[in-house]
Amino acid sequence: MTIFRDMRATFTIAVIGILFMVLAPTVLELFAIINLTTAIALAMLALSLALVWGYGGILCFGQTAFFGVGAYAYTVAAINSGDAATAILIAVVVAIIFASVLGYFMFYGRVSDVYLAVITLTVSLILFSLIRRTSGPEYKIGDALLGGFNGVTAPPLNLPWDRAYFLFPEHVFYVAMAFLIIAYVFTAWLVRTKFGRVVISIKENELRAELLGYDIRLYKLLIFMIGAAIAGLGGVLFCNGVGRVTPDVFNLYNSALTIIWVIVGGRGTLIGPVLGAFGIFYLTSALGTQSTINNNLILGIILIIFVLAIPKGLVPTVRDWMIERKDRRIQRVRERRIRTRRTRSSTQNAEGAGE
Amino acid sequence: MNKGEIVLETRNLSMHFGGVRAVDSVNFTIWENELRCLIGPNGAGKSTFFKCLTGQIRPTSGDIVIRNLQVAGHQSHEISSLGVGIKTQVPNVFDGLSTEENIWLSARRWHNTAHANRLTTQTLDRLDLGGIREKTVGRLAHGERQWVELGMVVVTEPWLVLLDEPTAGMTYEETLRTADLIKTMNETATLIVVEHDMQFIRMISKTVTLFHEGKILMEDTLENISSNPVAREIYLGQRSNKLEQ
Amino acid sequence: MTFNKNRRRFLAGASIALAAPAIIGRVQAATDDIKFVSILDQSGGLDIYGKPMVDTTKLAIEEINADGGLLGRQIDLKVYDPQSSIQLYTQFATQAAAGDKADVVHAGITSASREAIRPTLARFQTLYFYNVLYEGGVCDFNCFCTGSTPAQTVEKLVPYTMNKWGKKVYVVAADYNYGQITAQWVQKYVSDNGGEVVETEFFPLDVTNFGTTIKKIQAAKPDMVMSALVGGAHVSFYRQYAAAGMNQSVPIASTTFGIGNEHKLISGEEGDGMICAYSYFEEIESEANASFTSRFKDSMGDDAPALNELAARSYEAAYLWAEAVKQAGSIDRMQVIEVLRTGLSIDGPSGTVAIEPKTNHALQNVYLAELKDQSFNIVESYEAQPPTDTLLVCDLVGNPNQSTFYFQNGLEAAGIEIQ
Amino acid sequence: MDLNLVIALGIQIIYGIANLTLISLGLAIIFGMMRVINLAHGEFIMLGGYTVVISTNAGVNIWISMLIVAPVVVGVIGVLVERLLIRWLYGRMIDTLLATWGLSLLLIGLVTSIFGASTATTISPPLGVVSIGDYTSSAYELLLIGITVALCLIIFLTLKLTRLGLIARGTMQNEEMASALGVSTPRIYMLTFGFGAAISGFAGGLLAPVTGVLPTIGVAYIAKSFITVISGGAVILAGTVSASAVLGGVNGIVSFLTGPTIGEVALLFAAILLLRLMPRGITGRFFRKGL
Repeated sequence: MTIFRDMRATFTIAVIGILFMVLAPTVLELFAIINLTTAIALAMLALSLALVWGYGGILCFGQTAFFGVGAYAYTVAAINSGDAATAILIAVVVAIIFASVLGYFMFYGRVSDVYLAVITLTVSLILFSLIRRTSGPEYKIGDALLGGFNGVTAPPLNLPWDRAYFLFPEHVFYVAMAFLIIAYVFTAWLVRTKFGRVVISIKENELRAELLGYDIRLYKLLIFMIGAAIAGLGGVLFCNGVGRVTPDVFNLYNSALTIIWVIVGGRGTLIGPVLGAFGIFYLTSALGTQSTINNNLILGIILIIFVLAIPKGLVPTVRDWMIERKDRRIQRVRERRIRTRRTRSSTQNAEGAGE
Repeated sequence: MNKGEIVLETRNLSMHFGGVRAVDSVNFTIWENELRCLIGPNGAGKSTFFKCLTGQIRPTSGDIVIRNLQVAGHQSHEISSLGVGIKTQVPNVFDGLSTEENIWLSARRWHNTAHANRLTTQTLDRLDLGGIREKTVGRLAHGERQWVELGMVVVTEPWLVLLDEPTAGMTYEETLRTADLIKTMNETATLIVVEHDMQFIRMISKTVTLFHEGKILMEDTLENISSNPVAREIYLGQRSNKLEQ
Repeated sequence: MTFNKNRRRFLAGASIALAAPAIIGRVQAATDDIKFVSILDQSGGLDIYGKPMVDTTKLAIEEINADGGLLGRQIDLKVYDPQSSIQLYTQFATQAAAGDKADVVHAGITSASREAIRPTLARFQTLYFYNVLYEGGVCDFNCFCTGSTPAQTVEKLVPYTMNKWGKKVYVVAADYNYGQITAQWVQKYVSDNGGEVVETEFFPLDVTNFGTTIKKIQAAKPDMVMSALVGGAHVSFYRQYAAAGMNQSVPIASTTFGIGNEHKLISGEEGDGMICAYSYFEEIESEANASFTSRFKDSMGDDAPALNELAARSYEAAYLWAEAVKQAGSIDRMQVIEVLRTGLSIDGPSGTVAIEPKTNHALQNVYLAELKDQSFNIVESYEAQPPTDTLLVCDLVGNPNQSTFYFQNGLEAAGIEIQ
Repeated sequence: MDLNLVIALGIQIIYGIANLTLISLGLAIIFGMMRVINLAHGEFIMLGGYTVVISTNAGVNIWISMLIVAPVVVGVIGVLVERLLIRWLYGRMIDTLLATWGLSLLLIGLVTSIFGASTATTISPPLGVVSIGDYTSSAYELLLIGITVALCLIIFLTLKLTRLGLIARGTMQNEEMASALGVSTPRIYMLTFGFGAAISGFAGGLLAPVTGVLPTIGVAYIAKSFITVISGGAVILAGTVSASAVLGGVNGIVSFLTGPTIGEVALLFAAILLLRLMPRGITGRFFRKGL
């Protein structure tokens, strides 16, 4: 199978991820580990959009809807069942179902492009408006009160075989990092399967894919649902990192931010948006520690410089640069070889002449 | 002449855009192993007709029957899935992918990976695309992109092929090769070709259907049509000399 | 609570991790300074509230430091800007508590932000001050809520204005927990005083067109409008209300107008006649306040924003804490809390502010003021008002081991009858 | 319900529609002609408001501030933005999302740094009150309806009669055509972006007397105008006006019947349904040949 050769870069990155997962808690302070969990959750959201948009060509402006739905579903399920494992499963399933309904509605209605962006954004904003209203006692699912704008406290992860044992922040970090690595390897594998290639072909040319006999609506729906599952899982990790879920996750700022991560990291790559999310997470956190200059101002300037200087996004730019360097090296080696050959042959000639 | 089985038939097929009747009650029939060219001046409705056949647009009324199956209003992929190969007017290829990947994606629709790989290699050889195998299709010349798309049709081994202006933008050399390819395909498949280029039609055609104002004006050999005064009238102006070529 | 056992285990884990900073290799900043962390929005939509609060906090800390600091040590003020994002609140609270090892955290504007960080600060046993007026109901041993609550402001404002204007009240409020619960308090106090709420309307925070509502108010013909609108977009309401000539016929009372210095945003003729209730107005005439406002203007220069309850209370809360540290003679959290809960009081620009030990809220003066030419004229003042709303549900003296927000889901859920 | 209330409400709903049109047109021009989704649109509106406040406080007549100074200043800012930022991104329209988002943050930050988090906007609607029976409306609101109609007319004539308009029409009919013809010269793009920004600034200036003028006020506009423009589809004027009519109408009626939050949600739902029924916006199906 060529899959292992194809995925060499993926596995390299996964190994780096595992090393980070093991080493980080011994190097970093506790608060950094706790906050990293939040960053990992956001990276998961970025990964899901990298798949859906970067590979599936679906400009989903409301990917946070699935992230938030996942977070809420986890919280509600965990409060009711007391078992985090079940709750995670429920969260992912709910996100998938939600995406299937919304996706069916859009793709089978042939909505695409910026029109689809607006529908998804609008769905997210509707959730934002509606959940904000749920502060009253009547908004109760089982034992869980939704809590309106203030949100709900998310029960921490516990062990499936010992529900009374709640995980420490370091352990939550391990779980989050493991999920991220698995999701990354899974998506990298997925885009190399036949399914993945068809999805990419749909992004390249919908009509052609359709004329080949592929039901593009179905493929889009499926990739959308897979993306939602990953985003939902990200939501689960997010409410574990923050300890709470609030309707904020659905607002315009966060919807736009998700798109920004993907652009910054580079569309058409999976690791790019993940790094984009981490990068912007650390940037906003670092900026928050100062208040001399307005933070919007600094962030705005950085993003503008970024888009002008690194237009293709982080990872594609680095990749191109590396390829170019490699090419140049090969070129140099070749030239040197030719040169040596030439000198050698001329010496040989000379020697021959001498003989 | 024994025409064999009917492969595709339309009955009273109409397509209206607002008040415009782009296709107006067209009754069209094609028999097995036939190669039929659709011609007509710009706006005659042949491209709209083609889009109805391929499911790109849903006709206003009427029937399209492919092998006894009513397909009017079906999605493109459903029609394609019957084993119909389709090539559109503008080259519709996956610009970001390589030639090989383009053809593989087409083959893989019908066959498992191993078989698809084999078919891809065969088709690349058959169409002489080996030289641009790894190249990104978006960077190829127009004619080459047309050939890649033809390759995507050929590799599926269709029994009915619908081609919309397959030689647009091709050099004379390429047009000749395309004519050969189409003839070869015709050995195992029925073909409908929408074309402007009279020279090309002359190379391949047996029967020609002339469209005019959304209707079929006549259906005959090219010689008979070219000598028909009404047909000449329709092609008046720039088109008239084309007919005479 | 089933959580208790696990929380203890969790805390144990957390403290083990805390006790082992040596592994990290990073030497904690060895300065002897006392760490005071402030987490308040300096950018984004909530900065209209956060900026003055940080300004006065800085002033208080500078003054205390200039006065020789506390226990002979200087105070190191660290300000985080959560950029109007709940997620950043949690992050910075974690960083302040577990990273900076803050001795006290003053933080939070919205209840959502407070609820997001309160558990974190409790978990890491970091003393917490919340200095914003809010809907009441927090009952947390570790958390001191110094802002005014509806029982202190709405309870005074409603009978005063109903007496003055009439008994039919139309309520407009921001559509989130604060607005919803405040509307319930208004409802309660209106009916307690024999009036009638003819209609209550809630607005999303980004609504800028209030035309339909103004027509509905005209149709309902109330005697007064009670507003709990919040944020920059909602300023539009007051302007459109005045533009339709309504400010001449149906006056507005509010417990939120002015807290983002809205009275400076709109013109005199648009705002004149509104009556608001807070525990502090810049216009209070007292020596303490005059000195405070002039010191503030000196430190800020020409850019000095108007002072409001949020700003003044942030300043006073810093002094409350400092006083507690002085009296405790230590920065140990439990000792400081014990001193605070003895009913510790200070005299600040708003008058005397004291901690009420059953609720960890503040006993404070409340003022009613009428707006005239972008300034408030104090019309009524009430001394040492207790937080009777929170007192209905909270008794930290009887049961100190609490960390609950009772009004999270409204008043009826907390067992308070509205009508 | 008495007749007067019906009339007063009717005017209010028309005002709501006009309001939505007003805040969306600038975005529609930039999107319709350049396929740039300008996430800094809300900040252009905000800048229009600030321009009016500052120039009025500096002694300029309020009408001149609103009708001339605001669109000119913001238009110039738009041209600058196009020259310094957007023009580097042609052919990479998705990247303009990032660039304009950055721009949006930058403008918020810049205005906050210069003028503070809240600004005194002591300008008032310069007109009185109109009475309909027991109901009163601001005469300024009626004027705004009139100005919006006039603005639509100006845009209509610009599209109909000028070279810029010709190209705009070409672009609206067929995205690729204009670029294939090579008419989309940099100058045209610059003018379009400037024109769109000027319209946004104009809207912001007109709304300044009836809304809060704050650095962060743009957030209140961007989502609604974005949704309106896209629901309208590719045709600038017909699209924006028809989408505003549908969405604003739904919002107004539902707001009156149930309250503002559900009114907002109804607006959003209406947009979703509309796009599902007409996947390329209203003008994807109707008024396709309109302006």
